[in-house]
Amino acid sequence: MKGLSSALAGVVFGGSLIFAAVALSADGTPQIVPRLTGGGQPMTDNQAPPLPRPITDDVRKMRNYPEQPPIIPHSIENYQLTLKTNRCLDCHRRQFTEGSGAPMISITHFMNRDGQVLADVTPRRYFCTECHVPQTDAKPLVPNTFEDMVHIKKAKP
Amino acid sequence: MRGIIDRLKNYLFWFWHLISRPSAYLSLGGLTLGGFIFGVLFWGAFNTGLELTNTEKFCTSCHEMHDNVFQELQRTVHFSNRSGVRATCPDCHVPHEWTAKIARKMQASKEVWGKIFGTVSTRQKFLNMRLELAKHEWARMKANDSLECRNCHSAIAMNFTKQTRRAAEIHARFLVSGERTCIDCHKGIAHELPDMTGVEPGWREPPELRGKESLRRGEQEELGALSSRNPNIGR
Amino acid sequence: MKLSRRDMLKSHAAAIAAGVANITVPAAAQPVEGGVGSLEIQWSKAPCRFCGTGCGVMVGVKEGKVVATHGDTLAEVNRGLNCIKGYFLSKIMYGGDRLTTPLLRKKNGVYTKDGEFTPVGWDEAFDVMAAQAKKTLKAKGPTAIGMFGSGQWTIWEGYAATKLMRAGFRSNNLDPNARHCMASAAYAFMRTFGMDEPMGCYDDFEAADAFVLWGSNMAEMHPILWTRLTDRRLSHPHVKVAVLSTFTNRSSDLADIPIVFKPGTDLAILNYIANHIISTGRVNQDFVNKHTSFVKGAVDIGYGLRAEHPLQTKAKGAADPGAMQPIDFEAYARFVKDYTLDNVSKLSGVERGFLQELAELYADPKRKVMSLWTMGFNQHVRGVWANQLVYNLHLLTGKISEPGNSPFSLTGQPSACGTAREVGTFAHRLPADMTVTNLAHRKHAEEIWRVPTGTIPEKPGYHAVEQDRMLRDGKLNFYWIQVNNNLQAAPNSSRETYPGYRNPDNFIVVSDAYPTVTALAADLILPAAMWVEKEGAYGNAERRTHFWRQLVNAPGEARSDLWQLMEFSKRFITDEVWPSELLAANPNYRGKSLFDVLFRNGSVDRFPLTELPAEVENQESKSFGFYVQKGLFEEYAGFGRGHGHDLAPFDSYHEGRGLRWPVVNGKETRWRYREGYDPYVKPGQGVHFYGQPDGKAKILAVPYEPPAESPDKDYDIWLVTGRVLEHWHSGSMTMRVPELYKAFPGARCFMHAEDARARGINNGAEIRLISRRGEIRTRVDTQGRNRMPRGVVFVPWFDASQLINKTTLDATDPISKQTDFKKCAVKIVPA
Amino acid sequence: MKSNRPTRRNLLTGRFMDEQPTIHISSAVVSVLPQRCEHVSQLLSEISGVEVHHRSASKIVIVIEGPDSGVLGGTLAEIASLSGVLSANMVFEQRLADLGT
Repeated sequence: MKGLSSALAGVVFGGSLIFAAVALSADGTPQIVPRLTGGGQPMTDNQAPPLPRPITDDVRKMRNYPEQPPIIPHSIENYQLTLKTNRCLDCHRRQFTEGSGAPMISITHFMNRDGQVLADVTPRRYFCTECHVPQTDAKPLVPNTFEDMVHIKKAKP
Repeated sequence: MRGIIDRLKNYLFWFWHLISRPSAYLSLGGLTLGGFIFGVLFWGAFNTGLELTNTEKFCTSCHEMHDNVFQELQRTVHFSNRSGVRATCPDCHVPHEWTAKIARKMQASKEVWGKIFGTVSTRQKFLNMRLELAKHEWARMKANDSLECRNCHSAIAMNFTKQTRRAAEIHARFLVSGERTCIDCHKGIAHELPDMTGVEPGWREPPELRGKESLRRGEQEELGALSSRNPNIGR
Repeated sequence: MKLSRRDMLKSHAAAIAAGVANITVPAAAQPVEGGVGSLEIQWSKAPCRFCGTGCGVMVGVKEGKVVATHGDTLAEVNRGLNCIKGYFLSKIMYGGDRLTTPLLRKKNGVYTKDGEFTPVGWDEAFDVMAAQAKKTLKAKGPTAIGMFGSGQWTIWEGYAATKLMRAGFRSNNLDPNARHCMASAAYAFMRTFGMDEPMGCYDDFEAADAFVLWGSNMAEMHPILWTRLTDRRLSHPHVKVAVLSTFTNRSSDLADIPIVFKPGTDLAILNYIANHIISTGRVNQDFVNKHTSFVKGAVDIGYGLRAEHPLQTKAKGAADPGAMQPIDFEAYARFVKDYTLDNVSKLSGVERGFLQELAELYADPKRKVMSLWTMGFNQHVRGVWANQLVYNLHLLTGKISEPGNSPFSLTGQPSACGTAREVGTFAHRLPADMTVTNLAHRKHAEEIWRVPTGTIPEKPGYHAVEQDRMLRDGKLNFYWIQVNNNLQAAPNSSRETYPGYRNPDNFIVVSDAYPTVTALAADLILPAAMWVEKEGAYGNAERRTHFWRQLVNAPGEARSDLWQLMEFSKRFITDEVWPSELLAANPNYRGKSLFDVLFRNGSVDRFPLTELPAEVENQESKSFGFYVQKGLFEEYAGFGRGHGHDLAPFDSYHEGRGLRWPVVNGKETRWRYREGYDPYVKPGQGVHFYGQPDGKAKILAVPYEPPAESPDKDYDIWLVTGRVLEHWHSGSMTMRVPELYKAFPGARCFMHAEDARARGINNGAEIRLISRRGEIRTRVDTQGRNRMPRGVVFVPWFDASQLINKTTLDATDPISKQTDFKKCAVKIVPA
Repeated sequence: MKSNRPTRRNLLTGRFMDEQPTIHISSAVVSVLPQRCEHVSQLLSEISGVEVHHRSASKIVIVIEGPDSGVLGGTLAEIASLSGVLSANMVFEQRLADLGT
């Protein structure tokens, strides 16, 4: 059932985007979305909205495609990710998932540059935040019309 | 140099001479009262001095503290947060209860030597010393069951519905049960960490328990749900 | 028909039962409409669209839509890894506000400067545009026509542009946004080695024993190279990493030697290290004698501001900032002697211990050192110096041109090297490191381009910052901007750039895929195809040229910049744009369109469409009737082949994952100037810097000189600008990807908590950031990823609603003319 | 077999309230004598609400659809009584709100 429900979730998500503000009016002339186009009078200053809050609901979000790195569903504020310590791996490293209840890092993360499988996370993947980012509650500025591969139907030959 | 020593000796003799014989001039009451007042004054001065050294201002008056640990503290939730309630150096590093405090202060006299000899006078030296310094604090807090944490964070006062699911699970399992103490998991929350190789996170199961039980409630629920939907599965 | 939820459930149920019963289910019975076939995705290779690292990605296409991307495991650069931006490439073309038709400012049906943007057809767009260009040509001549290009142009787009501007319109007013990015690096390469671009390559990451980051935050700006550096550091304990920056950033998190120095004092630190190497007797005498020569540079060279600016008028060396006099080793040693540990420690505010550790990395003959830098050095009023001072260290110790010993200049844009530098789209350059000021070079170019001698003008054109000034002053009137967002990127934009664009005398054209702040300040917007919507080629920081095919079609009327350039050239005949004497001397060129002269010249059009694989889409070639990209590339390759810039045959690039030039007999070159690696170094020479006439690289003696503007009592804090991991440059692509936007949804001012407290500012509070030039409103972050020292703030520039470049100073390196975006004085007050 | 009495989960989530019509979809494996396989699957496909999905030498996978578990149970019992059928075991059942599709 998981596949089905997540697919449905995808549709809902996509739908909600369509309803978001459209930045191109019907006649094709661009409309002002300051974050993207600058203000109506580009050189006058815009008010700076409050910094949005991190999403910390721990709910895993469907990926746009299988190869996409999952986004981080919790806050990583003040996490130390340094030469000396790695706060992410304290929970997501294989040995620690039992105690932490966090998902284990994917097996691809054990492969070094030459495709050899190592006993622990490969050093090249040590800095998690290069690929995995948390999300804030900010609303997308314009819809993105990217289509999920499962919703694109093959044209009949 | 010698002169001073001699004079000191003379004073001592005089003082002993004075107090070793019963008073010929002052009344006993006067003496007692005097002694009491003197005691109060002395004690007041001592405690005031003690409290003076018990402030963030005092701690960060040394550049060692200000340029290293204080800089790091200012970026953490213990310095700036939603409610503005914040911890100063002594809140976490000096016991509130008196005898423990005195003991800690005596330890601290060692830090004075450190200051004088410049043990951590540069960032470079400090980074090299960091592991040792951190271990001292971890040991101390482990020993007193994270006393300073608990001055503010009482385990029993924690409202699990206000914590993230995972945090609540872990606190219920490890903290409330007394199986672990705060510092076991919450290292480096107010300062940067030293080299942590070999230091395992607090929730790492002790060897004898490993693989016995899973904390992943989420998946247990899923399983339960599945079987309730589908009694014949795998028959 | 579409599977209803019920049908899907049924087939799912059946599948489970079949599983229990051990019945193998035929594919046709899968719960997939149209069978497994409909699951198929067409995968093709392409380079990433973002930074200069040049990662390979696999692009999944289904029914003319990009549906997925992932790291290309066969690509040497990244071996299957991508950064967060790369992983989301699939979404950059699908922003809801994609431009699909030309938009012209009109009132009552005709163009007016103050009109409203109105959708028009390509014909009308080009008619108006051509009319404006001809008007300008007639009134003021070629010097009033200009173009601003990009290191994001594909190689052939840049090549077509340089032909159209220099040989077509006969104007050198062509500059790329790479001027804001790589100019200092390019000049330093030319001055030191006589040839542009690094001698080493990324393979150095796996061979070095020490990495020194000079003001580069690779952890955020070059994530995949950072993974290679991290890999080396963590798997080899003896390896050391030194990170120098004006604030603590994510790269510092891996540092064994974390150094935060006072802005601008990097020059002093570099000279101290040279002094340390000499005074401790660790100079590689043999190498220095054989392969280097010493020069002294002009000093007090000013700050590239407008001539009347007081800082310019009082600068004694401003007239000839690039001058260099020969000196000898002793003179050089004496010169750096004053840069003692104590002096430099005091000046830079860096602990003596750290400085010594750092110097030892270079001095220790047993350590292979890789130096890395990007904008920290290049966007620097003494950027060319800074670049050269690093080369000094590697040349003094002979740690160069061999695996692991590598001074490496990183690039910011995907084709800063491939297009901006190699094709030569700078105001003074021609392909293959040649310059317009050199008669022989011009003749050579004119022969290859098959245009009359004397067509290419001799005088270098306006560079990026000068273009903005000339637009404002009304000396540059017809201006075409492609593939960049310069109103957001250019310094001092509210005083120089914007007034220039809106100057009633000027006609501004912007080609872009999205409505950017620049596009909306233009008079005509041309909708552009992007990335895999066209066949392309990029050249990354390690001299690697790599190609990709057109995989999908651009939406609506959007067309590639290449098509726009070539189609536009059809609207001019030589008699309209060339002087009569030139035509009199070459009558056979009369009455020909620029398209015929430049692109139907018998070499660009020599490959028929049949050369194009049948299954491959290629809009430009189909519309012009010949294999455009191949023709342009092969003509262009003629410049470099046999001159140390050899490119491989066109088709070979479509097979592999790119090759590092010079490619001689099908073999790429990983380390230049060293025997055994570089085919241009003859046996017995060992090392040979053949770019220089005497084969010797130059070691330059220049002093520390202060930044153009430093904090004072009125403007009391340093402003540093830059990027963040999640967004690329002006954010016109990444801000439209929901996941990336939500990860970092807007600019902010990173600030030290004590600085904030001192001004009564809470973390997260709104502030006004004010400079002598402009101001913006933003929010304060004292606990973020960038850990600022007191007296320095950092603001990223990706956010169009917080145009930080309104406040930056348009001071440039006087030699490279590249702006210093890293150092100016501002004040901060609660909003 | 799952009864119609709301489960604890449903009780908690208040799902027992909803009166909207539902359909139950289940799948079952029917083991048959190899020689009767062809004939049985023929019979099965004639029963209303039953679809034959896959077949092997001696096993048939069917999907049964009905308004509630009771009906499904009945159908299954009926199938089990067919001659040539050795056993008919339900493997999977899912209840979902009738989407009318």
